[in-house]
Amino acid sequence: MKETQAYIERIMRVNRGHQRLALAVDHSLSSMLAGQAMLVRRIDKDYEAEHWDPYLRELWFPVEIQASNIVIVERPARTHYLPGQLFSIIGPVGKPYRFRQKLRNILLIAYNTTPAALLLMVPPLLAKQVSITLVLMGSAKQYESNHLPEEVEVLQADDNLTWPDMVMTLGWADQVFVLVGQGDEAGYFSDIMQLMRERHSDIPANYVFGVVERDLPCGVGACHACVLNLRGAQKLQCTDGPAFDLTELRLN
Amino acid sequence: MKETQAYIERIMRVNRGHQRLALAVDHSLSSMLAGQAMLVRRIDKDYEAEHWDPYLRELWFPVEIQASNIVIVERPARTHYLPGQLFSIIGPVGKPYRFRQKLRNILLIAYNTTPAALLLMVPPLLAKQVSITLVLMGSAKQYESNHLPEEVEVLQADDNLTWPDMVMTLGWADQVFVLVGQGDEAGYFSDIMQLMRERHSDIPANYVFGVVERDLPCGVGACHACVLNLRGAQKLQCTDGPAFDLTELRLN
Amino acid sequence: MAIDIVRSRKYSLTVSTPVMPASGTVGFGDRYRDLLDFEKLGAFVTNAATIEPWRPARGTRIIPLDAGVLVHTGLPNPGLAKVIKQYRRAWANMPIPVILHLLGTSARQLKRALPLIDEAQEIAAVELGISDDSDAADAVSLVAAASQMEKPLLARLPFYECQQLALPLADAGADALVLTAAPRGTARDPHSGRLVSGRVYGPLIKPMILRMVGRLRRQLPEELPIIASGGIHSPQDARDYLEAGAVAVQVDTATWAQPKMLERIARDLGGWVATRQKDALPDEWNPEMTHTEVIQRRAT
Amino acid sequence: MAIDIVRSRKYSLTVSTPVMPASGTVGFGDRYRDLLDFEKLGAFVTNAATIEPWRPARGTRIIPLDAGVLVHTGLPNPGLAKVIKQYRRAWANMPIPVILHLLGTSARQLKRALPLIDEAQEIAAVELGISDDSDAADAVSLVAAASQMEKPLLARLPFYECQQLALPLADAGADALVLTAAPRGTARDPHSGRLVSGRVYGPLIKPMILRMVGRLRRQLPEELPIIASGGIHSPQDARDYLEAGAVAVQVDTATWAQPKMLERIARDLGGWVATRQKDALPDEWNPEMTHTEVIQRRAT
Ligand SMILES: Cc1cc2nc3c(=O)[nH]c(=O)nc-3n(C[C@H](O)[C@H](O)[C@H](O)COP(=O)(O)OP(=O)(O)OC[C@H]3O[C@@H](n4cnc5c(N)ncnc54)[C@H](O)[C@@H]3O)c2cc1C
Ligand SMILES: Cc1cc2nc3c(=O)[nH]c(=O)nc-3n(C[C@H](O)[C@H](O)[C@H](O)COP(=O)(O)OP(=O)(O)OC[C@H]3O[C@@H](n4cnc5c(N)ncnc54)[C@H](O)[C@@H]3O)c2cc1C
Ligand SMILES: Cc1cc2nc3c(=O)[nH]c(=O)nc-3n(C[C@H](O)[C@H](O)[C@H](O)COP(=O)(O)O)c2cc1C
Ligand SMILES: Cc1cc2nc3c(=O)[nH]c(=O)nc-3n(C[C@H](O)[C@H](O)[C@H](O)COP(=O)(O)O)c2cc1C
Ligand code: FES
Ligand code: FES
Repeated sequence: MKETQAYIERIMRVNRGHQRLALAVDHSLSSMLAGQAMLVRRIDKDYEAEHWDPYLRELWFPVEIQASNIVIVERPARTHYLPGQLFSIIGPVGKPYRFRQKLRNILLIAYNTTPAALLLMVPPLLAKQVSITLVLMGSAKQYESNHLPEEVEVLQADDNLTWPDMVMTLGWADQVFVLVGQGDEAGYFSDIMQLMRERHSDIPANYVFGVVERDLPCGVGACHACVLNLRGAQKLQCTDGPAFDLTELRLN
Repeated sequence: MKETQAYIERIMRVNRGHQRLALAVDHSLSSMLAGQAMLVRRIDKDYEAEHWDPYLRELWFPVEIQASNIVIVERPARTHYLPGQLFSIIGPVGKPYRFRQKLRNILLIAYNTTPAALLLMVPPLLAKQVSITLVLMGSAKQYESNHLPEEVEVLQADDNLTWPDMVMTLGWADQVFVLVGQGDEAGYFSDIMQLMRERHSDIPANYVFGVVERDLPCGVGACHACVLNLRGAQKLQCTDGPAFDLTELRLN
Repeated sequence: MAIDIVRSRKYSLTVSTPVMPASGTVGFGDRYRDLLDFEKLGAFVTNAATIEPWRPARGTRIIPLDAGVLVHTGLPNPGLAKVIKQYRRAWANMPIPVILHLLGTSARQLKRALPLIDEAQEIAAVELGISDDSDAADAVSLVAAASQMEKPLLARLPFYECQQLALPLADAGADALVLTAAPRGTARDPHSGRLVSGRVYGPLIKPMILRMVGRLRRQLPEELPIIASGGIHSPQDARDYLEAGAVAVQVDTATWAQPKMLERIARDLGGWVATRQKDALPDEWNPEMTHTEVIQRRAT
Repeated sequence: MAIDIVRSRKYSLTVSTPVMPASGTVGFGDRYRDLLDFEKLGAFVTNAATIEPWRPARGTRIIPLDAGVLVHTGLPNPGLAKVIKQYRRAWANMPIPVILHLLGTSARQLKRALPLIDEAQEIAAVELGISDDSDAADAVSLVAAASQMEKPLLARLPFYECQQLALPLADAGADALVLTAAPRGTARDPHSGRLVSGRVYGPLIKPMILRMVGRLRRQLPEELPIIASGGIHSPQDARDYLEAGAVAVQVDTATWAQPKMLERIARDLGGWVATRQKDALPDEWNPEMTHTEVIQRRAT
């Protein structure tokens, strides 16, 4: 964890809604693993904040890491970026996702958010022959996924949160990661757990992980804005997350 | 006076401290005359304010008008602009400068500000064979003027606000325009009037004009933040200015 | 739509849309005529008039802040009598009710001024500005004096004292409360280096006044309307205030920054919905344009 | 430089630079160790501890605003006894005095807690948080109870009530006043659509609190130090407060947005001046870097 600077080296439009930025970052960030993120704010040439609006840093999850110092992020197309633009970065923030040793089939669910926070795991898992299914739910259905590797099976859930061959996908999955948007995380996770419980009477530990991407004011465990209640303990999204075993998370 | 949109067509760096922007503007702005200005704010593609910071509109004086819809402005180099950037413009704001009919020699003074607000008069006056002297005073001395037409004689005042051949320049001038920066306008004008009074025992009307460039919150005469006290009346910088006869201005 | 924004004592004041400019932002008359369609607004609120003439403040009057501005104009005006004389014609031509903002100084002075106001038919109502640091007794006597007028009386409360003054002024005879005037503050003029005291404007003011409106709505008599003012910069800001219990809103310095925002908020809250041709350029279509075609008017 | 930031009653509290973080922004312990050089600060102020454990707030805790943020954490903490046990080691290792922020609830509860605090040598002083909407009598009895402690007592005043509470709390035994806690406000969560109430932070808060500090400096006993807090985002903001009469300042949420700003303000006010190699790239030099070479230390 430190504060470093980065600039935009290249901008690639990937679909109607999104662009990817190639950021030239400090070497300390090129070993980030899936699950880890950066807290980012625009700065000017003198390393000052350009404005106080937006005020807090934005949470950017890398979707790809290229070479030793190029990190790719996916951002909404409506925001205007420019090659050469400077950023201050605090990171890496958070803990890497934990995968089973003998992982064969993984189910990723993006619910009311783009799947960006899940994408960094894709290249290494594909390299290990893991088959990946990505289900887009709620507002995530608007996400256009043609630019993702074709080995990733992308499915759209319907309004009842079911999808074609759901029973099979759930049955086959060795591990599930559910990424939810901001707002009513507890409610979104409840929806998913209900779905799961209809399949598995007893959900094992380290099987379904909930991934949260709330704004993180400080990112270092100081402000306590990101506390989550887990069974028996309070955990911080910024230092203990972003993924939590959904069987332990208290969905109050 | 209306609200229109404009975008940056070209950006030209003119010296270390300044750049010039070629703005493609609405036709209603291409007949602006020296003394008139535009109230400008950045907007995004949907014609919304991009941010509320900066909050008020900026006062931009054109330095040149090209073709029917290209207005050139001079801005500090430290601000980052881009071709294609959109602006909302309220204008034209203010009244044109009034020149004597038989103008031969004009003296321009920029005191603690860049001379931008005086430059739009340069091409037409040169075309009429008027000889132009520009004196840079106070912080204006940092202004690099190599990009100005070579017919303009540029002089630097010293710390006592005198300059080489001052007696001659003052004696020859048929009209004087004194542009002052924000802060202590009254004090700056007093300095100049003292200088003048040492030369002319009785300063005629319409001879020395003070030009102000304070921030204008509304630009239409509504907010009363830009009131100036003239002998016998209150005038508004936005609708009656920016130039006022210095013999009438009450320098309180 | 027809919204009565004062409590029905002797008078009523009906607006067709619950949006108006805040005093001090759009002038005494029709200065904004080229930039705003007054017809779309609910009412027009004038700059502050005082009984005696006031001169402009000396020195710096505008200090840019981060996403905001500090303003100290000194409220220059030629005094109530001259203000009425000078602007009554413009007011008569307004397509909407005109609310005169009158700065309260002393009850005695105020009483002498009431006939002037009663006589001016172009004035639909008075908004009485209560000074900062007013104590409750002074404010009450001002409002009591002003309520003798033959027109509806709105009282605009100072920011820091609004919790203490709201109930007493409701009892003293205000027909509606305007919550609140912009908070006072002090900032450094970057040009002169001097500290300047004035009023603070910007979107960050809204959450503070929204909280006050919500709290006071629960404490004040139900029949007393609240008009909310402070930091409104978008239709959503305005709707938040209505949801917190205000009957109408006043938009302040956002008008200077983006004049059409006032009209856009008024259209939105007035039930005017405009749709946009797909892929139109901003020049061809924009929601701020006075003459954007109105596609639909919601049933009211 | 050695600045005493409390009035000399029984105790003193000396800092080497008049800059510290505000409670709630940097945690209980050394969470910011990688991003801040604590040695450059005047003191460390902890997050709020309460006598009994408090749970985190439900629902949304952070709402982005224009150039600001609304925060409602619920001040989660395991209660005073556990806080001391858990963090006293980190406090002992701090190179600067540690000020414990204690949220005052009842005087009776507070009295029982004092021995815990007196016993903890790692705590240099206590900053007592006075709740919003406190009435003067309750606040006075809290401060009177806390002042029985064998350590200096700072009282942090709520924003809206600070004018009423300042003098009574000075009389009740506070050794310094912290002006003020962030104002409360209400904002809409853009994700859930619900209204959330919390505290408002951002640069626009500064002009309001700067005015209060200036006014109260003139009203309060001369020997009572004021520590200013609110909206500080630059060295100039901090200097404005000192010029208005504060002996020291607390930097709040600016630290989250740009952590090194706190250190930079501390360097600036502490008399540390760094110069920059001409044309250095930001990567090679930046004024925020912890280990920027210090070129000169002003005489103090
Ligand atoms: C013993 C005790 C235990 C508590 N436990 C918890 C806890 O576990 N978690 C927690 O988060 N808080 C807790 N609270 C805090 C409490 O719920 C409020 O957050 C606190 O009182 C806020 O004070 P306020 O003055 O800001 O509220 P106010 O601003 O007066 O608001 C009170 C209520 O009105 C609503 N409101 C405010 N403004 C508006 C408006 N403009 N329009 C519509 N509605 C509005 C708010 O949403 C809120 O529900 C506890 C309080 C006490 C006394
Ligand atoms: C009869 C009368 C006539 C007036 N005529 C005029 C006039 O012609 N023009 C005009 O502009 N005003 C005039 N005023 C207004 C007056 O000068 C003040 O502007 C007004 O009282 C401001 O109130 P306030 O509560 O904001 O002041 P405060 O905030 O209490 O400030 C009072 C003084 O303290 C200074 N100050 C405030 N905060 C700080 C701080 N943090 N640090 C250091 N200094 C600070 C201010 O600069 C100001 O000088 C007049 C007032 C009266 C009663
Ligand atoms: C009796 C009285 C007379 C005042 N006369 C003036 C005046 O002539 N000019 C002035 O600028 N302010 C005058 N004020 C001060 C105003 O209250 C204050 O400056 C004004 O509200 C400025 O508001 P602003 O900061 O919103 O511009 C007077 C105040 C009082 C109480
Ligand atoms: C006796 C008492 C107990 C409280 N207990 C809690 C609590 O357990 N959790 C909580 O979130 N707030 C509690 N509060 C409310 C806090 O005053 C308030 O929510 C807190 O200051 C939040 O501040 P913030 O908005 O700055 O996060 C309690 C208040 C009182 C008076
Ligand atoms: S973001 Fe501050 S504690 Fe997690
Ligand atoms: S700028 Fe508003 S009156 Fe001149």
